Amino acid sequence: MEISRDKLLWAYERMRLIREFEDRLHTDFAAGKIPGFVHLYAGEEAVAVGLCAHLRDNDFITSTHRGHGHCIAKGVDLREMMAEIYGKATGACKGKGGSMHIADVNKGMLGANGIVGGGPPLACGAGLTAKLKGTDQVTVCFFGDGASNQGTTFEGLNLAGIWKLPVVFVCENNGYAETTSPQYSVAGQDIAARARGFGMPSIAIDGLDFFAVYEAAGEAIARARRGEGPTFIEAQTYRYYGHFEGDSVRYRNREEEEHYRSRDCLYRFRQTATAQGLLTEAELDAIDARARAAINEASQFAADSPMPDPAELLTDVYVDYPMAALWPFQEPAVPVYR
Amino acid sequence: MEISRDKLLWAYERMRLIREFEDRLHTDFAAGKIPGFVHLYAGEEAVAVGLCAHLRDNDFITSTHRGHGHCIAKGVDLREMMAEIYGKATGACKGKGGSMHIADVNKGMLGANGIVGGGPPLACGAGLTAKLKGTDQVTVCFFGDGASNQGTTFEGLNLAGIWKLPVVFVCENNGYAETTSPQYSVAGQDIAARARGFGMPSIAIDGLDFFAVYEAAGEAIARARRGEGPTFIEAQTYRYYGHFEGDSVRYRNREEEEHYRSRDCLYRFRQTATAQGLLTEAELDAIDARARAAINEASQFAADSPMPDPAELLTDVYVDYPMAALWPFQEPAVPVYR
Amino acid sequence: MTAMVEEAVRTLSYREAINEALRLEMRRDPTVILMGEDVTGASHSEDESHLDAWGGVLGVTKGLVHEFGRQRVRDTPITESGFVGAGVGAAATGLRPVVELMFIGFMGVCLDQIVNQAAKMRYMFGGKARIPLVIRTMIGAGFRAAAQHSDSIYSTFVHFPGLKVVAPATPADAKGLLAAAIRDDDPVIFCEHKLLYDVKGPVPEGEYVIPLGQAEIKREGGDVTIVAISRMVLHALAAAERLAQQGISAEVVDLRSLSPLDETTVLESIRKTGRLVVVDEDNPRCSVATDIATLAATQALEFLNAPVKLVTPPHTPVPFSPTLEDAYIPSPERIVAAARATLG
Amino acid sequence: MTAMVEEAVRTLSYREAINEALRLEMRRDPTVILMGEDVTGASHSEDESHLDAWGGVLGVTKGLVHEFGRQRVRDTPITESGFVGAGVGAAATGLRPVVELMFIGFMGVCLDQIVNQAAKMRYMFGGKARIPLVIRTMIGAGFRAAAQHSDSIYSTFVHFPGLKVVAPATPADAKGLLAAAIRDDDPVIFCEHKLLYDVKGPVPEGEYVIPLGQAEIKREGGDVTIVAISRMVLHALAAAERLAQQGISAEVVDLRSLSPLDETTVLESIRKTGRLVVVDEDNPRCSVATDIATLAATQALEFLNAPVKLVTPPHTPVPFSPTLEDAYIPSPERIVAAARATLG
Ligand SMILES: Cc1ncc(C[n+]2csc(CCOP(=O)(O)OP(=O)(O)O)c2C)c(N)n1
Ligand SMILES: Cc1ncc(C[n+]2csc(CCOP(=O)(O)OP(=O)(O)O)c2C)c(N)n1
Ligand SMILES: [Mg+2]
Ligand SMILES: [Mg+2]
Repeated sequence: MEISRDKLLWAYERMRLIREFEDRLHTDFAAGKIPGFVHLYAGEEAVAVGLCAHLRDNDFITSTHRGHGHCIAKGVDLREMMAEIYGKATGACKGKGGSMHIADVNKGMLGANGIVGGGPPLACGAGLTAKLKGTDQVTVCFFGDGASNQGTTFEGLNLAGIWKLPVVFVCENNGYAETTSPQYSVAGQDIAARARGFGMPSIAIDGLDFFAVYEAAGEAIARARRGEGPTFIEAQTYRYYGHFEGDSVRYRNREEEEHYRSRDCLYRFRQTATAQGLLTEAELDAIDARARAAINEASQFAADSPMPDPAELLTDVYVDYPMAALWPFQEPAVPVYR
Repeated sequence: MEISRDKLLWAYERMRLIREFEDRLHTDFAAGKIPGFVHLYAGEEAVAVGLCAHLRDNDFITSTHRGHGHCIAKGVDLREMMAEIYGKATGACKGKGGSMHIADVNKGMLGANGIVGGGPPLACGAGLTAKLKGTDQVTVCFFGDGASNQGTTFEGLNLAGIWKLPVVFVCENNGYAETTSPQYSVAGQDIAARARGFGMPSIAIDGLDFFAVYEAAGEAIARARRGEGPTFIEAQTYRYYGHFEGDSVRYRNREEEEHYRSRDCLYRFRQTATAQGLLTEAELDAIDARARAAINEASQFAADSPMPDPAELLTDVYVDYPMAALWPFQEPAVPVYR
Repeated sequence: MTAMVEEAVRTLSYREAINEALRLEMRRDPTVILMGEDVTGASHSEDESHLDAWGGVLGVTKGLVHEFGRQRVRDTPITESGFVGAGVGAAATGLRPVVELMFIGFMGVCLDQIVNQAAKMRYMFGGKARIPLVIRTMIGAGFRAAAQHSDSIYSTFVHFPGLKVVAPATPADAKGLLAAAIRDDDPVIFCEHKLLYDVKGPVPEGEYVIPLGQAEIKREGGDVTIVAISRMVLHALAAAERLAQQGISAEVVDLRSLSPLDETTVLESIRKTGRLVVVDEDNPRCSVATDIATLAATQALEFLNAPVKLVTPPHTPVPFSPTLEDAYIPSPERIVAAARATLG
Repeated sequence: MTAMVEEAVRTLSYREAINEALRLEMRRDPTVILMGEDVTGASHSEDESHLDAWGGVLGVTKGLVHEFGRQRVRDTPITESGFVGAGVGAAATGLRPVVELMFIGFMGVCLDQIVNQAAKMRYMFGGKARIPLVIRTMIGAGFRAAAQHSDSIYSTFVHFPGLKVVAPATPADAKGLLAAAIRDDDPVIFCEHKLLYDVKGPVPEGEYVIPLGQAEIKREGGDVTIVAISRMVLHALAAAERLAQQGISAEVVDLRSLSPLDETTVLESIRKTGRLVVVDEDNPRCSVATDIATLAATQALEFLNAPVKLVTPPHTPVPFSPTLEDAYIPSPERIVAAARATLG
């Protein structure tokens, strides 16, 4: 599959931004600077970027608890993301969502999701909107190997199948759901094969190879855009850090980790792109530096931003609702912040 | 597959009892004698009976809203069933459950179920009990083509698959879920093939042919009993009446109905059994007469039985719960019946 | 009664009123779509005679497919998480889906998409999403449909911030509130009582919208306030009639909107009468009934001349047998007795 | 305080107390099994060093697999309807499963198996089933875990007849109530507050069972009754301490069991003090808090000297940012203010 120089530069930059972003969070979490559950995407960059490389701003994606990579690949603002994860008022969700709920509907990013399997039905809905409005917008639905067992995922596959929805299902099989391997949890042990039972094209690919992802994604997304229905991609990948920050990762071996790290998607991208004379080391180095600067800047922005005003507690629940009813059975109606 | 004369006689009798039972309810409903939602199994008898022919009293089944046939095949008392459907105190559930919830846990019948897709997880639980207790009890999980799309069904298949549970999944594909055909609702259009994706043996069979069902069931149940895990059977069948009583059935044609009625499972059983000299017409006629008498008797029993005492409203909610808490915020505690 | 209801010139059943609201809103706004199991029927068939074979399990959406086609009146597989969630996703991206969850008792197979996705998205996203979704669903006992098809359990939805919940008692309210729900930019659970479908009443012609969040005094009175919901409003009115014959003047407040709750109308009535009876067909624990009693206890205590009375079903599932089910459902007799008890 | 708690000789964390109850009950009864996501961890691996890699997401079931093996301490796929439902089916057929629903906010992906199957089977079957199932689940805000992982929503379960619901506040109660829940023949939802796991307290050694359905007065007082649940009991006790310094004697009632509710203990306290504050971390509408207020309004009205006060979070999802989340959770300050308000 053809790929332009610009796209290649864009892709490498996105992947690098994700890596830097996640590495920074890893450090910051260890330093006690970040509250809550933080699930890092480092290692899996080629999947989000290989898919989103084919998407337009008005295409949609649904995501997971491990959503930073999807956000960055889809173009959510880095500073707003970082601020959100720090719980700041300037965050993408004003600090109300945090790492697990970053969203930017205007960018077609329909939300990270704390519920495993929460995304596939939503993706079908976005697909339905495109279909009924007669646009050629495509929705990419990211989810994990663990999520591949959730009933909602199967229901999503079925709906997209019968309604020929423009949805691409991307199972990021990173070998684990928390500590649990698909070897244990997936009956039949072949995630891509299960999707075929729903009558859609389905392939398993090396998710560490950007070019493989890019190619499979291109076909699947083009097919969806042509109105020919859904496709399933099982992207085999690996997460470098624990399930969430704080996980001591006692369920896999050092050798396994090293095996995967030695096939690092950024490293391989570099190898391929320079070996084939598509990009130069210097270009790539410049991107690395730019990415690092961008993350520094985002991080600084987050650090400098104020925490939300407590009164924000009561906004954004509804488009329209009586203020007093937001804290019922109180006299005066809203006791603390009004 | 070998089948004894006794088993044949038993099977024909069970099928005939189901047919007579359902025909009687059809008439009684039309006469306004039965309240509520009543879903009849007439036409599908060969499936329930072909499966249950291999089951012991301490094996389990889970069922559906269309559960009368499963109950009769598993040996639930006809009089108690009829009384239950009439809402009588002598019913299998004291009149509390009605047609959609007939159960007899002592007979291994874990309940008809008003929730489409409610059964598969329960069936896995019964299978788990057998597995952990080290018995060779088998659980048969009946559900419809409509239920085959429900997330819970896929989750059940997956659990049974990974844990090698002694569960046989039986999809009664009667061509409709209410008015909706699996041609519309099942992506991929091949229910049995979807189950194969979960790594279990799966076949589609002619569910109108008792002998075909009996054979497939025998293998599947023996496999489960040997501890080799689940099997999936798609039994293609047909329901003679509407989705529920009162349905005017405007979604299928007379020709289709006649096509299936001409392949009636009882009729074919008779043909085969007599043609092969296994049973005589006289024997079968005697069973028909006996079945009719049994249904008459059950019906009379139901008619003669009293309605439940209103005080029964408050019993059987819990094994143990304070009586006053069953009608909270009342002074005196339980206002009407105490 | 509101002035608008009095203007009504024709009579429709509750079923017809809902159907009319759907039709008018679908005409008005091409982004309004309907989804649910057999909302038309026989979607596999190209046989003309099969079109609209059902129009909903109890016929509420009948006829709409003829005007709006199968794209906008869309049958679904039995996969509630899938299609309710698709409704949420569609609402987030530009449609106004009206999704039918056949019976409210089926919430358990799709609750996450309603309470964790639809209800929370706007908040979690810092206000950057709108979910203009309506979920129509049937509530109520009395149909001899037993424990899994007779729940009222709207309290469960009221419990969740981010949702609005509506339960009309009359055909006019059904029409006006459904129109408002569809035009609303928040997710709304619209509860239809299956025993009301054949009840008739005056319904205004043409576009008719009743703002969400407003209770209505369905009968004025000065001695005791009876707050009721959905079909229980009819039982409350029947009880008020009998009380009147006994010289007791009961005021019947129809909540209509359960979230947001019209605290003002309820409190004003309690402050006027000094006595409160709450009638609710939902399970008694953690319910709208206890919310109303709590309103009184927190904000009208000094006006109460007698203990609050709740008239609810027991803390049991809904039984099948008619004798049991009839004992289960709050009756006008029990309401009369409760009202009389507040009068000492 | 009960005599039993005073007898305690050693200190355990809430987490350890739960772990001990599980261990003792599993020793006592071979039909008790545990199921849930990563309750041991790495079930695919035969590498010894991977065994018990997690022992539950926050380590509560740690160590049990060593004693009871992977058959009885069973990791599951992420398929809550599947394995919770399997728990129901197993309970109906002879096991006593303890199923872990990691966070209560995940109820939405499996509610049907809990409220329509487990809760109703006995009733629908005319008493011919027993469902000795325990569902352990984490509740509570304060973990900076945002809207989908911080719910308390036990009210939703209390709403459903057929379920019992328990929410211990102390390590001793956690141990005693979990043992009782496991021995109970009805389905019990056992709510563990994630911010209590590291809180320590005296816990009796050996078998220790606290009957379900009994509230406990955690502090006696005469001026105002503060009814609280789970972690809010600690906030109520802190508030009572401050109130004492201000010369106000508050009685703190820990409900412990939400269904059945110990109406007697609550009502006796209200009748004694004449003033009621209810502290609940769950959403305010249709909640256990409104149940308690309703108890007062229906059965202790004549004893109330002041309007009932509810101290709850707002009707919003749980926000992520610490400043917002801290404002969300009922604080000792708000409890003090509410108690003082009842004293005029
Ligand atoms: C419905 C639900 N069940 C359980 C969890 C807890 N949980 C969060 S992430 C996770 C593992 C997900 O695994 P996978 O889908 O493979 O995604 P990965 O973490 O590997 O990216 C689990 C069990 C949850 N958030 N939602
Ligand atoms: C969760 C749920 N959704 C919808 C329904 C309503 N309903 C009852 S039976 C039925 C059709 C079931 O079709 P199928 O599984 O094929 O069984 P059949 O009726 O053909 O035996 C539907 C939609 C239900 N009872 N439960
Ligand atoms: Mg994974
Ligand atoms: Mg069917």
